Amino acid sequence: MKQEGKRLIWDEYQKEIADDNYFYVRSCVRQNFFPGAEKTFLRYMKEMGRNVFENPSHTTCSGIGYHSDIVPFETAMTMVARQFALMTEAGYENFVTSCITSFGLYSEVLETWLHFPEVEEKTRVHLRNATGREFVKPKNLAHASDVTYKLRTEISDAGKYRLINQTTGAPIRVVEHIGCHYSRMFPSKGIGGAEYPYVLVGMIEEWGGEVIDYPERRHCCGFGFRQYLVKANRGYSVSASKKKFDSMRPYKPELILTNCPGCPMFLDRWQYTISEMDGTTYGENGQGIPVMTYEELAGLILGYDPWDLGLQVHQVPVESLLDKMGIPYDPEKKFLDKDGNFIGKPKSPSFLKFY
Amino acid sequence: MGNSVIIIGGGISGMTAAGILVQQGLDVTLLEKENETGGHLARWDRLFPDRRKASEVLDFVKAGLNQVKIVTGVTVTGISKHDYDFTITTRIQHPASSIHSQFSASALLLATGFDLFEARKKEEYGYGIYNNVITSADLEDQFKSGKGILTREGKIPGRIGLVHCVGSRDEKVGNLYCSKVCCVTGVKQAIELKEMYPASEVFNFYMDLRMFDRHFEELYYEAQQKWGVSFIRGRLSECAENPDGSIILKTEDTLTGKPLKMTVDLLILLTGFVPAIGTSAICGMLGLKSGTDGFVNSADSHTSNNSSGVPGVFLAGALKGPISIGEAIADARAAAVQLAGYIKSTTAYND
Amino acid sequence: MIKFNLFVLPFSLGLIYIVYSIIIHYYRWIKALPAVDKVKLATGIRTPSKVTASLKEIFLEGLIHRKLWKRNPLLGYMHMSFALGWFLLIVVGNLESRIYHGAYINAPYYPIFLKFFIHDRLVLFFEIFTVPAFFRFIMDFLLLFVLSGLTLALIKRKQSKWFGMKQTTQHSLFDRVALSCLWMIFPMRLLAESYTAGYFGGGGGFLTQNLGNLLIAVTPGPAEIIAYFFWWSYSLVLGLFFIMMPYSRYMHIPSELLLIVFRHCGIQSKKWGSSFSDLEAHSCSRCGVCIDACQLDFAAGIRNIQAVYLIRGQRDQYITEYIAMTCMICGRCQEACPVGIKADSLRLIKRREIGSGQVSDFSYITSTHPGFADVVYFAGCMSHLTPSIHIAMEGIFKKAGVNYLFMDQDGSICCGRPLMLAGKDKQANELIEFNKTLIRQTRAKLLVTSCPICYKVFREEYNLPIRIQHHSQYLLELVKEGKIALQSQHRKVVYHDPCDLGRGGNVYEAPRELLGKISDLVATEKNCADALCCGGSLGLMNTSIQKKDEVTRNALQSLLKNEPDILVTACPLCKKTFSKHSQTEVRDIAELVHDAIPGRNILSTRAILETETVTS
Amino acid sequence: MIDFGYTLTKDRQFDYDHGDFRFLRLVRSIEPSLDVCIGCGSCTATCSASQFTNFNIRKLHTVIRRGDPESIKAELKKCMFCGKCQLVCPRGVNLRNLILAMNRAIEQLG
Repeated sequence: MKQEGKRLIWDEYQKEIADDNYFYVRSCVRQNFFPGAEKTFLRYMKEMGRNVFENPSHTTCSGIGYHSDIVPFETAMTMVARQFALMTEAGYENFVTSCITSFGLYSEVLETWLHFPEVEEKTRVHLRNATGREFVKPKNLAHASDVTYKLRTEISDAGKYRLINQTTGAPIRVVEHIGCHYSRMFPSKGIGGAEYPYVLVGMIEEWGGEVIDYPERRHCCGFGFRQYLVKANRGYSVSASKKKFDSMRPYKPELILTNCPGCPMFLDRWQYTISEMDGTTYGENGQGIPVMTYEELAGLILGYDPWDLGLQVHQVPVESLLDKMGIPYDPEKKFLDKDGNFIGKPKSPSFLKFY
Repeated sequence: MGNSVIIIGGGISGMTAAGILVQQGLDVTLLEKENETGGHLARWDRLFPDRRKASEVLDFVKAGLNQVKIVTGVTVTGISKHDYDFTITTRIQHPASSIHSQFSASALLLATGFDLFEARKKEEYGYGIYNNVITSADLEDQFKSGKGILTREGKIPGRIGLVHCVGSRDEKVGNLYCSKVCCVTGVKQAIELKEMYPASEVFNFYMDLRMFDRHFEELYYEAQQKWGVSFIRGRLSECAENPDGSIILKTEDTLTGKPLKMTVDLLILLTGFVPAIGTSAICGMLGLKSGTDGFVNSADSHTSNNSSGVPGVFLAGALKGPISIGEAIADARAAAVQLAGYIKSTTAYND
Repeated sequence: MIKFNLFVLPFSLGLIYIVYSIIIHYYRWIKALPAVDKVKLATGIRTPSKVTASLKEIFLEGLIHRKLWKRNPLLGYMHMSFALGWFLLIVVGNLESRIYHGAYINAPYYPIFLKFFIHDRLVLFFEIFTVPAFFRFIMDFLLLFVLSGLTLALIKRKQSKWFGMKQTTQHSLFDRVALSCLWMIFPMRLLAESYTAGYFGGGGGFLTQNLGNLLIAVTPGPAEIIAYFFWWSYSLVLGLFFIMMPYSRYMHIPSELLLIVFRHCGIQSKKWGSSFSDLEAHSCSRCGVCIDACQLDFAAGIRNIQAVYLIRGQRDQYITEYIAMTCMICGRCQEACPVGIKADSLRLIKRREIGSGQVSDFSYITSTHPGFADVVYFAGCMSHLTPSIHIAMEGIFKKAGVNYLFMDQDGSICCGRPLMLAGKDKQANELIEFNKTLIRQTRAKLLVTSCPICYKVFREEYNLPIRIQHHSQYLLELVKEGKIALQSQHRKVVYHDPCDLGRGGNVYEAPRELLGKISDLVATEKNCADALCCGGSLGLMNTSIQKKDEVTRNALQSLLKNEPDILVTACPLCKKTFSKHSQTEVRDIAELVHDAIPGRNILSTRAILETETVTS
Repeated sequence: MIDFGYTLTKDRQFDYDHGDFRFLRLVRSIEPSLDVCIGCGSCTATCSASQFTNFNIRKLHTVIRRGDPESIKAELKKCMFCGKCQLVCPRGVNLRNLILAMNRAIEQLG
């Protein structure tokens, strides 16, 4: 593997990311999957002195329905237009999405409007008729991982921990997994393009880890919308994840880092499911491979308490990684809520070793 | 008005035309941007379909160049035309300084040729990233070196893949056209690899096999029948590197309608033709038009394929599109004959 | 008094062994016959006419070698001199020993080595007209006869071309040892008798006496011991020959005798390996005539699969799949075989062993009622690749006003023969039953096919209660019945006999008669039973297209020697195969007939199609 | 093991690196001409069995070459052996013998 070759490509795919004043839109599902992630993003943005604005009237972008073939594109465009109107009304012009599918949908809508201005006009009419709102298109569209990528050095500088095994001094081996809708549709909209996206690689390198490039890195996490949402198809979803795990296993990854709502969900939960289906586990000593969002990882680097990050709701326990990085944690507090009440503890799986 | 001719481009077409034109008694100057003449042919080891040495063809063409003034290492920076006379300014590429000089001529022959497609642009094939992905031109370099073909790890490749249409017939890199000669090159190189390593498996991944000229189809048959080269109809979609440096390919075997995954020790990308980088600048100086594919249009592709449309400016070779060595030689000869006729008629007219 | 000498022992032991061996073989062959055949044999050998016929054939083929004579007189003479000469030496020798010496009962070796025991001098002028002198003359003459054959055999080994044979059999070790013994027998006898006659100054005839006198004169040393040495040698090679015989090709001599009897009793070859096929295999003399008949040999250079090698494999209980599968089943070798061995049947037996285990599943075949007609027409799979044939046939049917039904108009279920040629008879039966049902449903009285491959299997395997004709026969009948009138086009044509129609179906005359009416038929080198295969045979399983092409080109060269305007055949496969290589137009006989119908003088398929559109 | 109501599915793709090439080796040793196939499909187009079923002789020997011979076992039984495929093959592939060879492979290798 020649890194120079990749750098040449990364150089070609640089994108502009606004410096400050972001209009932030949350994901529909992430707060359920990884409840600490978005909160952590807002926390470190604030600590880095950035202005991030949220509007509680923000709704789903409808991307999940669009990609599940139940929301037509016209409807989706009108929904997107409404989010832009919220941004315009708030006086912002830098739009940042928490969700990769949202990011993909916003990119798709903006590209469509660029090539078909009459569609944009029609959407404006739809929005006006439905809500009476007007909008200005964002000046800058970024995904929250783009923004985090932009702040990676600041985070590193302010950080307490690094992606380095404190016992051996070796870098932690990290698999990075990019959501399909990040740059597959429009390679130029993603940092590093579609083939070798750099957005997470940049963070891992900056924070001291080692990136693993494995054959099935391009493969979908397994969510695939209808593959998961329709139960009859769910075998495909879990099989797709298995294909990735089988491919990465020889490289002995210690962490999977993601930037999409679905990917960490499925790469995390399916490790349990696969272990219950055929007994296979992919981490060291019968454990799983910890899976994290970039916000959670940034939070760990910055020294936030793991349980404040919501890491206790991960299916694959993250303690192995915390120990390697030398991050202290109190096992007693793992399953306590912010008021100190016990929130319940999951049953032990049959094969996947709990830490 | 005199009998001087400038040929821009010292590849096979330019040199062939130069040889014919000096035979006709014309005063020929050949300008070449590289430090050596020979163009892409100089890099090639053996030619399809009979696998004769490329150097033999090169020697044949060079033998006629004794009276040709050859200026290498120069780039054309300007062309102007006054009545029947052309003035060409050039810059000598030199690390320290750049020296400008001027040439004048009564007629111009453009033989600026082509560039090989930059394989890096097919990012998913990993050229420049994976150690064991090389291009057909790299392979020719290795053939020429005579050292044998080994993987980066120094092993004999047990399984080799050749990917056709890299940079050709591909909207995703902006090239809709077929580069024509890669198919037969792929077959030729597959045979050469099998000859070198009979125990290795060689696979060609193709979309169509366009065996357009005489003996090509027979070569394809020979590759299958005598050498046991396998052909899989399906374009390579992507590849990745295994821990041991081997390359894992993903393609569809379209003949069974199933995806196929295969590990190869060495992957060869058959890169196609793209218009030479300098050609468009020269076209701009002369007001010549190119097609949407970037190759130069002749006045009429059937009846005046060596005329540029600008009096006194003629076209030869691969600047008009993908072409084989034999065709390039024939085309260059045709251009030379037409150019010589032009000089004679205009000289007579002016005298 | 019994005369005896130690040297007679090798011969005697050998003789005992061979007689024992033959009895055992005969016993096994007869015992292994199915009950039906045993009855046939028992009845046959009690029927004087069958016995006479058997004896006649044994004499004509076993001793005279009539078929070989017909094929090549030199070869015929060679074999006759050995067989008849040796036979007569034994018969006359026995008479001599009994009549001349009055020893009516003597040991078996006695006549063979008579000259060792009896060597009295006969006085010239007086005794040459006596009985002993007569015998001596005859015996010497017969010895000379055999030796002349031996000389030819030696020449043949070196120069087989002189015998009209391009190839000679590559023999096994046993065969070569036995052959060497056989060739030694008569020279040894000559030398032994000659030395003895020379030493004693009597006892020999015109050959042995004179040669003996000469040998004594020119060779130094004790003549008695030399003579004795040759007697030993003579006995040894005879004994060794007899011992080798059951293991060598010479077992064909006793085997063929029984085979002839079997055949005259009506015993036939079976679909599976049987006593009969084993006997056939043992009856092969490995003369190699089949090698020369084989186109794969002389046209394609494949020299190791011919009938002789197949049969040798059969005898050794070891036939390779390669040999079994590499054959066009064209039938030329069995036409040529002097012993009449059905090599194609033997080969198919082996193919059945190979192919029977492979499973087929034709459950997907379904049919609808084909409708009713007087004549059911089955073009055959191959005719669908040469559509001008079935287009011509339909045109003729319509012109003749026949109420016909084109059974396989929309493609067909195969007739089954291609499967059978691959040894899959069981699987073929499924297709046969399917087609039979369809044919029966039409209530037709006649089945006409354009494909000789189908024709053969329809006749041999279908057991249909209706007439079956190849279209060449049918068209001739239409002409004779006046249903169609033909006008000769006077084009110079040659006719190629398709294997399955000619040798396979015995249809030689109908196409020729038909062609005589519509064209100027000219002769070809090899006709009828001797006709060449086109090379496209479905019988040939595993040979490359290049080799098949060589067969085709070779056959074409022979067929087109007289430069005809058209090469006519009566098989879609032959037509397709020849068309690939022929510069001369290749057509099916049906097309020619179609064009010869006045007012329908149309040569192109397209024109035919247009006409059909207009008329229909 | 828990029953989730769905299971892991087998990959549909040819995994060439783990293919079963015993069939190919045996078939090729009997009938090497399969290597010159150019996938034109004329064999299947003329095939009688292909008119009635999804029998596809071209595909059958292609999957053998890809190391996935499983599917030929049921399919091969449909061949009527008439030989039209061989007659139309532009490359001279000896298809009838190829079928015999495949049958042999099924017999010997199961």
